[in-house]
Amino acid sequence: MIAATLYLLLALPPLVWAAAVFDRIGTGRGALLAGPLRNGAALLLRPVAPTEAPDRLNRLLAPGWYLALALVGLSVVPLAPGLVASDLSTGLVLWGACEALTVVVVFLHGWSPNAPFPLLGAYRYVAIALPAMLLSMFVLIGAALPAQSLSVGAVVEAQREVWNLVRQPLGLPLFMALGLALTLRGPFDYAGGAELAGGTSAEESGPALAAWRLARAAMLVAFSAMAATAFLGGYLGPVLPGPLWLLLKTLAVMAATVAAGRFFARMPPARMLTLLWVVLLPLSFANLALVGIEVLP
Amino acid sequence: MTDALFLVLSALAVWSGWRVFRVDSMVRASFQLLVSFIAVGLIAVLLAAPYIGIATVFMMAVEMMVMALFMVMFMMNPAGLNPMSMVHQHRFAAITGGTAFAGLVAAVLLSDLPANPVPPEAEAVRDLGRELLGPSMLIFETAGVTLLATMIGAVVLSARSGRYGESDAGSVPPGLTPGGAPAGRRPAQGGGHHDHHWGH
Amino acid sequence: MSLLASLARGAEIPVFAAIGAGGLAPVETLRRRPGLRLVDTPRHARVLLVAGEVDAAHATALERLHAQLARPRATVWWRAPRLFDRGEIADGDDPTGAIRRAAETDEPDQRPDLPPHPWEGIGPHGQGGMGMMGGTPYGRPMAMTAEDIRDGLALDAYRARFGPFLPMLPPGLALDLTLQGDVIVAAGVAAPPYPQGAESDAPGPCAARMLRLMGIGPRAARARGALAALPRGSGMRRRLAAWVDGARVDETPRPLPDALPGRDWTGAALWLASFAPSRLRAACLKPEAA
Amino acid sequence: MTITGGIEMTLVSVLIVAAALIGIGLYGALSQQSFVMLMMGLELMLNGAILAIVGFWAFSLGGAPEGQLLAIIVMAVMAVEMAVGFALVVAVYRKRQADMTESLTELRH
Repeated sequence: MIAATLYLLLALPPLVWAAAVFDRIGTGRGALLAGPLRNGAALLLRPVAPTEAPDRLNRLLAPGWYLALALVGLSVVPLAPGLVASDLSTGLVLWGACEALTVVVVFLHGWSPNAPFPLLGAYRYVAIALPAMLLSMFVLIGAALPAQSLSVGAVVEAQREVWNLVRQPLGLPLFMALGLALTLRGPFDYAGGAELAGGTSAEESGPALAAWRLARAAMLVAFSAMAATAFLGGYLGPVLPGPLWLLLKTLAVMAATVAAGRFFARMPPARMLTLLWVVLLPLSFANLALVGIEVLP
Repeated sequence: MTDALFLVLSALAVWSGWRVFRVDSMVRASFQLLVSFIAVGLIAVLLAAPYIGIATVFMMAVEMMVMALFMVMFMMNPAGLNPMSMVHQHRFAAITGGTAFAGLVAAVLLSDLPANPVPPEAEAVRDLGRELLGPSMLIFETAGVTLLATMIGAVVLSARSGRYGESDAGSVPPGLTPGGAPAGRRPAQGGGHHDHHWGH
Repeated sequence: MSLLASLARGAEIPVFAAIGAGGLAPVETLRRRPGLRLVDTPRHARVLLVAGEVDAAHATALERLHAQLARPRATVWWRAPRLFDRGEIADGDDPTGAIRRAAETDEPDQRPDLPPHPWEGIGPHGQGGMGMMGGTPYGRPMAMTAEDIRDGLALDAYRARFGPFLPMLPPGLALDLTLQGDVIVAAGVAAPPYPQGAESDAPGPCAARMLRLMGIGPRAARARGALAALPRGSGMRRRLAAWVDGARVDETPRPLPDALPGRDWTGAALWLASFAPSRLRAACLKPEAA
Repeated sequence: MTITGGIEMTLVSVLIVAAALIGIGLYGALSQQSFVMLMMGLELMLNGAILAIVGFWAFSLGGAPEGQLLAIIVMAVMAVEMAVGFALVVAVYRKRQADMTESLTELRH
């Protein structure tokens, strides 16, 4: 347990950096590898701009909570058979709780500066992220069904013969929608975006902004590790050791999520809400029903 | 270790529960309540009920998020600029709450509580699952149907289209007393705002 | 600390562009320039780039914008006459050098650091209203319930002026908006957009501006897919499709006070971006001429 | 004696915490004027109820799963309470622009 925590804490900084590098690929700016570090350092040297009558405590803590939720979510991912940081029989539910609390934290981040654009972003985000979270719950139950367990370790072991990606092909794409929402990017970035001048972080500057971006990247890592575990067999794989497989799969999901965030356009929120409730949620029901029929004895 | 954690978490649960009614911003109030729920959920995890505990955190995070939105919607004190107290029958409420607490504590201390703890080898989550989809399936399904009925009822109740046409359409609202002056907004006063200035 | 400082030396300079007359197309050329990053909010910026002429009527707004950059901050006037006596002047096609030089400097506040409206302190609760409602604490009217045009739930409305340098609105356009949530219930034009050169009416830049609001870059394949993100049969979708196909759009929008109410914030920003800047300016000027 | 000063996680201590939550919740439900705050009081009482149920399950039922089932039912009740409560608040607000308890002394149309 302690060993797994240590490995995770060691692996997280390079993975966060990798996430920032992925975000930079294709923007035509050069300095792929060093750019994120330099920009981060420059942000750290800038001051935090005050706003009028903010909720100081929550404004200060929101990035920290976001990061903490990413860490807790990451902690249920098994690195190898029996090597889990938090070995719970209900790991999937804990991940679900992290998702739900992320919505709360993003709302607090937008609410606490006491300014119009952050508040609009916070509101929009909650309206979109709650149904997206609902979606992920059905998808994760689908992943748990073949394992007959809510433990993430059991979900991996149940994929020894065939990955969940093959068994339930709808699962990963639907789960990616949640990943985009959790990590505030692309089509699901209703907390931010150019049309709100940065949304919840429109008033942030300096270290607070750097911390928020760091936490966002860490959440991308946590989500990718979870998606790789629930649908791509986690640490399972031939020849290479388990943790390395997990790392490779995590990087692949990270790249796919970043690419999806670049490729799909953000809809006006009302249209996205319709899409979520009318198309994506029924799809997740269908996914669950198919999995249920499949695992019938 | 467990005892220390329990002490900290219960203190947090009670303190944040108390703060719910003491902070001036309703968003803070609803997230204080969330903190209280999270603390209770973690106590449940300590009590060997991991599913209930974490599910409480999960459910309450969503519920309090919705609560916070409603709070902001119906908040009479935007941004906390006006000092106001939205409390009535304060003394009666305090005495009743205190009495309830004292009575419950007395009941706890005076009664002979059965001691039959969960055996350490019990698989709480597996047992719960078998119970839910086995002997108690009817109860579980009934809860599901109730929730569905609630969803439909809530949408019907809160939608604009009411029983006698649009629920907010220009007609004069009914009086608060029979034959009394219409309640709510009066167009003659030149603008929709709250008519009631209770408080204190 | 010195490690951090030496690392930060190679960082991109975050620039917030306050676009004036004729500044839209030149700023577009800066978007992919290495060493610079155009940001969406002055809070994220190190340098304020005033691109194109800003008329004196917006001088106060510009000074407030200047104050929103955290210190150290600097100003660069690019193809723009100075409105206040700070910062560097850059002429020619490339302000990068001036921005780099400016990023080494710091400017004090241009406006006195006072609240725009002091606390009034009138009445029993200090805000000057009746009872606990009403009044104008800190010079802003207390939020009051107002009609809602979407589903009739009459909750508190938010009134404010948006613009003239907001990145999601056409540069120069200042709107007096009443918002219910993110839905616009009333709109007035406080200042029309600045005139821009003919090159900013070209299909390419117009499509790019609109796609940026939708969070994606202007590659053709993505742009095709982006059409599906807009409501079917809407004018926005039709105009974006025309731009993506390389056709010009010469529609003139309806007057803004009629067209904006009922749209949510995103829809309004996209709708405004779906007209060529010159046509939008014409629509904003027409009521004044009449 | 431990670092907690002798307080241990027993059924009695869990139930006392639950009683405190129920007492505070009752105080809130009775004293708040705003409907939304009133519902917060009810939620806090149900929070105490969940804690008491889980405590009883852990210490006196010998692991019988029905105790956990009851906690889940209470959670469902909370969800129902909040959904119906907010729907009623919205309905009343549409009708009378009222979101405080005093403005609803009568339920007649």
